[in-house]
Amino acid sequence: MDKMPQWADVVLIPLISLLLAAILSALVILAIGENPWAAFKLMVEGALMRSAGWGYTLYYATNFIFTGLAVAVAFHARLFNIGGEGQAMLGGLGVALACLYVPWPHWSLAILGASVGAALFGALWALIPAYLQAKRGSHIVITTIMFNFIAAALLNYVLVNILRPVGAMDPATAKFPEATHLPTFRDMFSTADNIMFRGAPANVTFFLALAACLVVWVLIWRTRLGYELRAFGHSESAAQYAGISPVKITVIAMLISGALAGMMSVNTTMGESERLILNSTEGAGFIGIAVALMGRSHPFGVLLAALLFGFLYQGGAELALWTTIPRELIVVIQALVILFTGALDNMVRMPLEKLFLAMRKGDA
Amino acid sequence: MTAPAIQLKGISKAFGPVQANKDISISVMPGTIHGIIGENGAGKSTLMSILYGFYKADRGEIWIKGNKTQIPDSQAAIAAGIGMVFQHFKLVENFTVLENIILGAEDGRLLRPSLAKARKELAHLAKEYELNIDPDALIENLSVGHQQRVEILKALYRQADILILDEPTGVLTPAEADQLFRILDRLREEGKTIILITHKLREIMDITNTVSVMRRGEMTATVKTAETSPEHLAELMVGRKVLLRVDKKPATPGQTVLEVENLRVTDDKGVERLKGISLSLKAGEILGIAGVAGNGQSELLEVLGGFANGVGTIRMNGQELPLTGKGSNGQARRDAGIAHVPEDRQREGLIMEYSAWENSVFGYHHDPAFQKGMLMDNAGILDKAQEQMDRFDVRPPHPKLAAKNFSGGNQQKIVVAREIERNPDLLLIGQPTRGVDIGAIEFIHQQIVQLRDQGKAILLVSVELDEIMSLSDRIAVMFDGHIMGERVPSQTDEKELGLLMAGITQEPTAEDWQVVDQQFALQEEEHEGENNG
Amino acid sequence: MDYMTLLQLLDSTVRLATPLLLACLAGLYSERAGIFDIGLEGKMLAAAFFSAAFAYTTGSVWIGLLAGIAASLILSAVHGLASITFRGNQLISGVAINFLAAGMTVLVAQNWFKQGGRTPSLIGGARFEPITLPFAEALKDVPVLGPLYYELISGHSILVYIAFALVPLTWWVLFRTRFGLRLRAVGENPAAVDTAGVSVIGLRFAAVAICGVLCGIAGAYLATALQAGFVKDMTAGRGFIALAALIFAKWRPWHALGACLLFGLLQAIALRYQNIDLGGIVIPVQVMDALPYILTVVILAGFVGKAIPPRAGGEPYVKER
Amino acid sequence: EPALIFDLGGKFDKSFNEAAFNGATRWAGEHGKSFREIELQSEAQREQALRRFAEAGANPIVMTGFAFGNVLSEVAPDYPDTKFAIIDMVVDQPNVRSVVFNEHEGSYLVGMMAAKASKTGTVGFIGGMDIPLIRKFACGYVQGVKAVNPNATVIQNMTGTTPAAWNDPVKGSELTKAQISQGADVVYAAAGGTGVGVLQTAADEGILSIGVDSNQNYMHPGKVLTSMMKRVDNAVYDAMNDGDDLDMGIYVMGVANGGIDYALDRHNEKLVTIDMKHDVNNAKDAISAGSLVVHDYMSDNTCPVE
Ligand SMILES: Nc1ncnc2c1ncn2[C@@H]1O[C@H](COP(=O)(O)OP(=O)(O)OP(=O)(O)O)[C@@H](O)[C@H]1O
Ligand SMILES: Nc1ncnc2c1ncn2[C@@H]1O[C@H](COP(=O)(O)OP(=O)(O)OP(=O)(O)O)[C@@H](O)[C@H]1O
Ligand SMILES: [Mg+2]
Ligand SMILES: [Mg+2]
Repeated sequence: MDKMPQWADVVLIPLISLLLAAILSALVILAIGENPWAAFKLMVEGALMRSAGWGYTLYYATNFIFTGLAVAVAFHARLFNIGGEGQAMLGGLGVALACLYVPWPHWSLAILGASVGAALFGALWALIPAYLQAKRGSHIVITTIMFNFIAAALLNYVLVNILRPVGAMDPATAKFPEATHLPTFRDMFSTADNIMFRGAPANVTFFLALAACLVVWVLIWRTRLGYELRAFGHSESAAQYAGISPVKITVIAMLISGALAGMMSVNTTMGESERLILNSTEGAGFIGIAVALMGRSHPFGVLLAALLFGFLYQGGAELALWTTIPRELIVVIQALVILFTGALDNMVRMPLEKLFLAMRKGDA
Repeated sequence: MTAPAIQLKGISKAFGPVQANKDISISVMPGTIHGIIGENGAGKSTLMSILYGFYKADRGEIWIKGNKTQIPDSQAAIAAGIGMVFQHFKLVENFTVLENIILGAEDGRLLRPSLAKARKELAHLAKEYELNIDPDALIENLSVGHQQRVEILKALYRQADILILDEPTGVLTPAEADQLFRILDRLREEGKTIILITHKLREIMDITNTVSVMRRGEMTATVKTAETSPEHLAELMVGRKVLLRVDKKPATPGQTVLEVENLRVTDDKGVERLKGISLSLKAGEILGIAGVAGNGQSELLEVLGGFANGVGTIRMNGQELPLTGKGSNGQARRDAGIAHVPEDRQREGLIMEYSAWENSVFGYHHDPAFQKGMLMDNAGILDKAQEQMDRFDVRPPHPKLAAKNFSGGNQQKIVVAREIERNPDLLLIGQPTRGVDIGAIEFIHQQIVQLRDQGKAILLVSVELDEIMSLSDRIAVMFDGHIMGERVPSQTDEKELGLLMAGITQEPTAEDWQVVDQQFALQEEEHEGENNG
Repeated sequence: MDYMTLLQLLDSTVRLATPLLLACLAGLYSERAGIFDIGLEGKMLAAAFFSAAFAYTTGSVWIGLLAGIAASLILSAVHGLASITFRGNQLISGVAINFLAAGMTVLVAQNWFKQGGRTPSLIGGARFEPITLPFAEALKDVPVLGPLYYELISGHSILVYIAFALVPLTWWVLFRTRFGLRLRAVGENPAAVDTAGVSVIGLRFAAVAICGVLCGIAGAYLATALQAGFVKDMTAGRGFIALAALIFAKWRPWHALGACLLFGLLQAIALRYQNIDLGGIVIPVQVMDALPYILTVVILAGFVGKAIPPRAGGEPYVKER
Repeated sequence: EPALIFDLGGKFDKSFNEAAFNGATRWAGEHGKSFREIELQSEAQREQALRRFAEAGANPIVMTGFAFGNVLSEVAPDYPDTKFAIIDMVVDQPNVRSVVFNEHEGSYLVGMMAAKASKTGTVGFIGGMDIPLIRKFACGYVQGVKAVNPNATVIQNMTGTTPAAWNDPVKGSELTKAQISQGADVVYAAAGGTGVGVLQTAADEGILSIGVDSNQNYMHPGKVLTSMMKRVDNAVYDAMNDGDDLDMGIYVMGVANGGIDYALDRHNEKLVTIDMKHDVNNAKDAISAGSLVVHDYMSDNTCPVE
């Protein structure tokens, strides 16, 4: 028996929480002397009312879907993977190597190859922390934090000293060959007389991300592996009773997690910059933690949370473009959204539950 | 006339939509032991937790010693002289006994003086009530029986004169239970008031002065113990006649199913827990393993179930099973035809967050029967689970409900159903009825006997000597990692088993008998009582 | 390596370890009480800004310190509200606090000082100055011990000494006082504390508040002792390293000191020996930069066993669902 | 209305971006006009900002940082009527003005001054991250030092490998202290916000420091030897001033045309001796005249001196 109807739990509560976050954000905007309503309109118009705006929103969302899923998968096995950032960096290296050194005939093959490269490198970077956790009990939170730093150093070395074309100022690889360039939304959805998604970086990788959501959903809730993964996450002692090997599950969960984080770089590196740059992850690995937690580690929730963050990123860019509101305001708004929808949700739920219970009693 | 020690008036409590207590009133006189019985989930624990200030009642009044008393939290309950031993102990596992005792009842800001004082007081209490315990032992290293002593000491240390015990004997050995009852007797004589929740009617008949019966959140009856009988109470509780004794035909053992030779197990602390066990088990018989908890029974189940490593030989239907390495896990054992109802259903047998249907294949999720291509056949599993729950009378029969939302008895039924449904050659079953109400006990016992009658081998581990005696075809007694001997139930008695359980095999000396006499004094009296009555 | 170099290296270790140690002990109180806190970083950052801002405006570093502590306490209160009162997810709350601090500090700094999310440089009494311990000058020339005392032990700001003193103090509080007993108990089994008649919520809020105070000192140390002002994001991930140190230390005070000193030492070494020349092959600077992190993993895997967190950690205390 | 796009470091980095901001503000103030601006938050916004400003009719659009190079070469052809100016990078498009700086020349000059001011013969360099641009700074600096004192030691350190490396004054401080303990008595910081810590610690410990990009002498009067000035402000000012008449092509800003210089003002006049000023100005003249060529690390990815 539930305390309140399901729709209230999944729709009403998040909406009220968002509203609260919005109200507080508005107060902050007021405090710095700007008009919150205008700011809000600007964000919505810039992010959701134009195809190009959507093109950016979905581009960012694609990143967050991958890193969010990565954190979510590990979470199901009760592993806290804070290493998404490093795994995504390595994933970028995989993409770069695949794109630069394999003569792909067509982008459709290239994206497969690059995805494999990204997943492989990302998974590899998660393997050592996973193995150490499983075999030596080394806490995965520490090791993945450390591996983020190590990844940054590695990437820095590789880009500056090995992959950078001679004479180039940028610590970045050469541009990837034409054949690996991914179709953007503009390429896909524009008609002769109606150009859509002009200039926006959203590209086919978005569909890859949607597919990843589906695959993760199937994996977690429809396969034996997912069943074992969740069982292990809920109770290690019971998992052992059932004959589930902790070592195997830990390693597999982290490999999948690392692979997903790595695949984010297909979007940034192959889809957007078309070369590997030093700063390609931009903290998306950390946003992934918030996205996964807010999405309650469910692929569909991750998708929604990623879209929300994509909106905040793009809406924030619009604010920065047309107003003098500092970019940090967006960080504050993000914080408030995370806080209210993710951590303070019970503040809304508790009174609502009472309300629904009272209503039910009234009916009865 | 003296005022009642406790008087509850019109207590109601709802957990969300669940009405756990409905308008409950009772009163308990000082210097008496009052029993409360009822099915799993009837609301017994809730009612007592309200009295102890753990939950807050929605409505109702509490009167202590004739005064209306507000009990908003446990602090107030303690101040009113109430102590409670919860069903699930409230101890800090990695604290010492002493630390647990003083927690919340320290004398000052610094620990040292409090600890010193408690140590003295503890020594005193120990002497007075035979509650011996090492004050510096860590809780996690103590047996459940000793942990319970700590809980009782906690209450006594706080000078409680009203003591609530929620299913105290569910986890105790008979000897421990008897000792507990001696202590309770003592306390009653001192004028203290005791409320005792239990599923064991014998205990009610033995020790209480009055008894209340709860059903579905309501108090359905309160009677004087002297004026009732177990059968009557059972009927009040469940609402139908309950068979209190196991009804079974003699066994017809077939081929040998399980052979264990010289089995040894060392735990992760390096202590040898099984010291060379040999036994064999035939199809169609129940081998009961008796013993005081902690003498290797758990390890025996674990190593046979494949989740502890060992050395020695295990043969299943003539096939030798690996005891270490890759081939030694729960999965492999299930493939070899061994099903296993673990001792601890919540930690091992179930994923508490999983729904009942997901739990209905736990451990067997690899079985091709539950697969559909690369995916799990969730719809099929759900259907089967529903059918299984109906057949095993799991209440409520909702397969989509999470395991944690079922009562202990029904959780146990889910596990038993899952393991029996597999039609195994061998069923390992540990503490099958721990904390389960009599209705469910009856049902689970029937299932076990039925499985035997279908020609399956069953290895039963239980600390309930009653259960062992009434279910087993043969009884092996374990002590300190050894099997002390085997007996046939019809040719032994609790006294002899008690000797073996204490590790005494040779012709008993007078001293040995004294030990056993002490252990079973209470039970003896009770048997006589039954004979007379 | 000569003796002076060693002393300088250790001196650097002490400076680098101090903010870690303060944050680590802060986390220790909170997590021992069962409230996980990945918001150490954010609290430190907020404290760094507000301590610098108030020290600058008032000219008194002590007022700055108080302001830093107050700012950190406010974030603690948010964390407490979310994770204790409303039983929210402690990780999410921590993440939110990190974001909030990162954004708010710059926003407010820009609003107040218009220097691009920075405070003006602190001078004079607005900064914590190094303290020269008694006789340091006089004993400077005593062989071996003199330099040790003068270089390493003397000459730090008061906050360093406070931080180190907090280690035994924390140990004493946790293991020798009633408050410590209850605090540890509430992180292991809150129901035991509750049924013993002690308020779980009160204890947890107290722990979270102590965590706030210590993070406040850590942030103030960064901005007003090590530096002379606030720069955006100046905590640079130290909160996370402190968290790693806490796990490394298995939630024990003396071990926390060891872990933080180790991290400090590894960093000091990496900073000092960046360009090691191995007979013609110069080790890339990136290797040295990553070295502390690599060594941490090696030490963790090789010598430190499994870290078991407080058993009730991360879980809100729920009696009725 | 012109527009200015700052690189990821943000406009108040106390050096490069801030110089650009100052140039734009100066222009706006002098002409009573306004300009649009944006601080980027992510890589993908580079293109977005360019296009949005171009579409909104901003002209010219000025951007700071080599990282815009790639994007601009793609965007510029789409807006042939818009004029762009990029700083620190060459983009070969008909509607782009590329302004590049000879930072190595300026670093050379301050390197000379460092060597002259140093009593120990050991000077330091602290870079933000090991990337080509910073190596370019370092290489010019070392050449300058060695030109004055061939036996001098230059200790080179990089702060880190994550973006935090540009905003970690605490680490900047520690590096400075480490360099001091190795004998350095002048340090040159090219490390963004990290440099704040370097300059602070140098001042606290009583050694000299050298600022970068903007004139940072004022931050610790009498303690900052000089600053290597990269007149990004002038470049931005000029670009905005030229407006529609913006000339395209490559502008190399060096010592010769005043685009690169060392800072001399009331805050450091006591530190710069007559002799120092004389030699440095001679070098400036020689560089301007072409008789002294400072090796550019970027030309062949190597540095002739260590
Ligand atoms: N903490 C709780 N939150 C929500 N519901 C609860 C809680 N505790 C008990 N309940 C509900 O109240 C009812 C009564 O539970 P209670 O624990 O009092 O039963 P009980 O009689 O003690 O059972 P048992 O014999 O198994 O111990 C249960 O059916 C359960 O649904
Ligand atoms: N916190 C809770 N929320 C919801 N239901 C609860 C809660 N605690 C207990 N229950 C329910 O209350 C009933 C009895 O709970 P209780 O804890 O007494 O378990 P139990 O049946 O006695 O199990 P066991 O025999 O293993 O102790 C069960 O239905 C259980 O699921
Ligand atoms: Mg109960
Ligand atoms: Mg029970």
